Amino acid sequence: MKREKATTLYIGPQHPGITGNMMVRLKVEGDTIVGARTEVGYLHRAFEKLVERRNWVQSFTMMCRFCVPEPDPVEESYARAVEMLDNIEIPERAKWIRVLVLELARISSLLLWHAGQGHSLGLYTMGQWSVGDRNYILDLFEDLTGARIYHMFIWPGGVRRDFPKGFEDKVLKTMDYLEKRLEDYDNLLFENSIFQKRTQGVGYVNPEKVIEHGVVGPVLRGSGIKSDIRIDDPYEVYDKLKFEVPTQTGSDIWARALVRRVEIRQSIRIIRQVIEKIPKGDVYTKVPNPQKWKIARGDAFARTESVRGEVGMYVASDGGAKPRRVHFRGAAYVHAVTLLEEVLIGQNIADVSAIMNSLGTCPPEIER
Amino acid sequence: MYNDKNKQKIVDIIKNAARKHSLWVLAYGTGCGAIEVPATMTSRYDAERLGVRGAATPRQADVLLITGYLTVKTLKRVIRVYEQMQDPKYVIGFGSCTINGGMYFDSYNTINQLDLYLPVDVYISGCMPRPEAVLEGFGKLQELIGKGIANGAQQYKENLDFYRENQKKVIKNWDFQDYNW
Amino acid sequence: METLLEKIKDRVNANFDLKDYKIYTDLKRVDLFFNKEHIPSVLLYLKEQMGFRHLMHMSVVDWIEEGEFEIIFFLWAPKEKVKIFVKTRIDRDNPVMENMDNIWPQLNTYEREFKEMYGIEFPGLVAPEEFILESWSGPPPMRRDFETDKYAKDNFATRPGREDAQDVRETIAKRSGEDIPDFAKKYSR
Amino acid sequence: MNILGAVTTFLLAFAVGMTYGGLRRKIVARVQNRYGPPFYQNFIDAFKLYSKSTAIHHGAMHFLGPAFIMVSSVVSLMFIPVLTNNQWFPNLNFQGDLIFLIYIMVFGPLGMALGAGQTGNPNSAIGVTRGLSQMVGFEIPWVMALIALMVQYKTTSITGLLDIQVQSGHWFMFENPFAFSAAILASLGMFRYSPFDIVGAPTELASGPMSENGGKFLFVMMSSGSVFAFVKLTLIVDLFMGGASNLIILVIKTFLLYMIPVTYGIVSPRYRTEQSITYFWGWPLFFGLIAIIYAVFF
Repeated sequence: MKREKATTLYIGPQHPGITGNMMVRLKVEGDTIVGARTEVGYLHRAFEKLVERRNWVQSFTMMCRFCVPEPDPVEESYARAVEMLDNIEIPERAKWIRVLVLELARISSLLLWHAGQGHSLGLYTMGQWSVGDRNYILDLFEDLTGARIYHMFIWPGGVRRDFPKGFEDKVLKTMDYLEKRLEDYDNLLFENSIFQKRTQGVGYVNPEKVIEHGVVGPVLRGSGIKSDIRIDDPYEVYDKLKFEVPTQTGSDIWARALVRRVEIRQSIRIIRQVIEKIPKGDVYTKVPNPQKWKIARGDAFARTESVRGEVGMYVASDGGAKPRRVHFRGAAYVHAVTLLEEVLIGQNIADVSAIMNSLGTCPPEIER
Repeated sequence: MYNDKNKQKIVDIIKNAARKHSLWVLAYGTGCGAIEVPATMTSRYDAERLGVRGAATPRQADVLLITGYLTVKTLKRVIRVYEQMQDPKYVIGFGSCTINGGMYFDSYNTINQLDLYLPVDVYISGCMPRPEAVLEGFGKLQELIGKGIANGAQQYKENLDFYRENQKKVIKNWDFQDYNW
Repeated sequence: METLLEKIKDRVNANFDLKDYKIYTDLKRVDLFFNKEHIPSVLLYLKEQMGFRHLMHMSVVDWIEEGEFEIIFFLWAPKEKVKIFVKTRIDRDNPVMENMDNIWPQLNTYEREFKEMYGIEFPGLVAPEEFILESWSGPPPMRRDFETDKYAKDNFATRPGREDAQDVRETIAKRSGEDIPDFAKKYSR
Repeated sequence: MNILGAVTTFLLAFAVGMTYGGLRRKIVARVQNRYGPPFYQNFIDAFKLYSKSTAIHHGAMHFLGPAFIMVSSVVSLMFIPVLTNNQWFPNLNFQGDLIFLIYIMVFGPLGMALGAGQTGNPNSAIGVTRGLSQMVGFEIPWVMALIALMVQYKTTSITGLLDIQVQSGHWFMFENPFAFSAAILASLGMFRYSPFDIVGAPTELASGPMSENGGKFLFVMMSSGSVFAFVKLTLIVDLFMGGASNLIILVIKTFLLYMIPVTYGIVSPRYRTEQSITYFWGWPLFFGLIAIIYAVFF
């Protein structure tokens, strides 16, 4: 009789190496993966059903919960979609503040990525450092919005409130501190020979097929294609700002790591520019009373560049006081299901967690 | 650990003193709240100085953090995990969604009241709770353990039928074997 | 920009019978309406011939009053930097849509989700196991005639509120021995 | 060999190992900008684990696995001269106990393998496979270093080697530096700290062979681990650093030795299995060969 060689190995839902609450079912022969299947649905809260029972502003409190590590791009997408639907023109200063918030969110999420990438390869010091430093960014958020994680700040019609007193100096101080720390990160993570050994040539994504697979963000840029929503169809004031979009051609974990390493510095650069040339003025336009706010029939689709790549929000209105349909497209919706299942084939068990981190897996935005 | 302070035997007092200063948290992020757990464990709010550290598998863990809302699919896994943990074990309900559903009160896929399905020792309010609140919750749990009244596991054993009934009401495909300690 | 969008519309119109179209110049967006049987060939043409290689999104809207599902494909041309929304309507009572995950592999995920959430049948769907819900009994939840609050009330017991509808701030203030600050007073009952 | 002395040796080894573990956690925490747990945290953890009820039934071998590890640690401890010529810490020693020690020190992981095999947890199985293959990696330079000493000084008894150092006053780490470096590099793998913590890698295997062991099982593993750490440190001190005439010197020397794997582990990620074996068969093996050649010809 013939023995079945492949054993089934479940990574998650309870597993220290999994990112969030999901499961990957692996077929393993020795240490090599011969088959992978993503199983999600552990975080399905049916947001898109719940917003049918809430009006335009109430449903906006749901938006930031779509993706936990980086809530602001989702808020931004929803706000812009609603503004497209209702033809709301938001004041100039609000746009600049939105950019500031988005870039701060990008930095905090990239610091979380540092932690995840280090942790998944057993370098726990990296995680301790970067998550500790992330608190300083969250302090800025607390100053500005009043919340650490879920700051419902970017809302249809502008932003909730203006800078508190002395906020700009705090931002600049934090950026200086962060730039000092980034050198330490380089010494610890990027110049670490073991880290390079573990990441180079691992988690290879085929560069020919990335666009057809709907791959976005750092994974796309890591395989040599220069694509960034902030450049391709600019929103808010990104066309007035100077920043570079890094690309690498390795198309493995190491290449994505290098792309993100440059991105966090570019975000700091953008924030400095914003603080420098932000105009004076009003921060929100008057929107109708939320109870009576009706939006004419139509639909809109707004895209934002998050850390994991392009996220989009489709909003359809039936002329009523409640949205007819709100449908969110997360980068992980593609990365963590079809792409991950393909990339994992032939890899080593030891690298599963690292690959998931570098592909930017974020379960809540898959199931929503 | 089952009776209260004045009836505690001296050995229980010693045991509880050790237990309250070594709480191993199971590494299972069941919801949004899991984003604040790393912040709690790392440098600014260093939870390890209170003896709180992560445990990889249910067999080694003492504390089960229910970080936020529980979908029905996750609830099944959480129950399995909880039953794999060894006595004494504690549950911390994390965030307002575990208390009364929070903002998901009308969702068809999330439970509203955690303590119908698992015995909860400490609730932490907030959406989401700040790391200070989490540390406060751990402190409260330590206080209860010291008094010897953090006896959720005992409750679960004694009222197993009640919990099972509620669990089976929610989980449609019930395929667990019987509970064996 | 106007002319580019017009040209795209005309090129598609020349090859397929276009039911209707709409052009948003400021958003760089063209909406194209088709009958559902044309959709696969249209998508294939747009992807292969006209450079709309990136499928941004696929969505379904439940227009219950008109008894129809609207299925929308969001395409993006990386070179021209233009959006195209390909829209079609299918019958809501026996919703069947052609399976197209050979054109874009990630459509497989979307189709698995919509099969579950709307009950739309995709014949020949690869690996059509359940995606998000587990052993779900009852109507597909994302249809508008499914009432989630009623379902929640029936299945999940909620914690009863406090009988005396007293102000929480006062309770906390009494417990902690502090008095409510003035700015909070004007909100308390 | 008096029982009282043996018990004292065990208690000393347990206390020292546990304290070192706690100090390690403290040092790691300080590097990570944290305050860190108190140095006696490991004692609390151990007592808590002991006081946990254990309701895991996977069969006889699963119960015997931790016992094997404990036995191997204690037996190998009994063959280590803790202090030089002290009647309080006696040791069973005979001609050739070094060879016996080489065998008994790999006995523990084998017992662990037997125990973990029966849990039926795939993580345990994979972890055991990794552990054994890694052991193949670091045992070879380790044994080569010891053989170099045996060849060089024509004795296979630890006390013999120790006496030679004490009488001559020359430590072997200077007499035969290649053997010393080979042994140190191999001991990095024995301690199983990062980058060689591939056996119980949490983010890969959910703590590997220990996945199914909680409560008292984990207590036994933890304490035997700390005893074994003491054994390894003391053995290296005895063989290469001229032993220790009293406890203070012993603690100083062992702690300095212990800092090598700890500091290396703080800043390095985890190797993959084949990478770690390649590491051990690189410089450590080379040093081992040089050591033997040096021992034979000089």
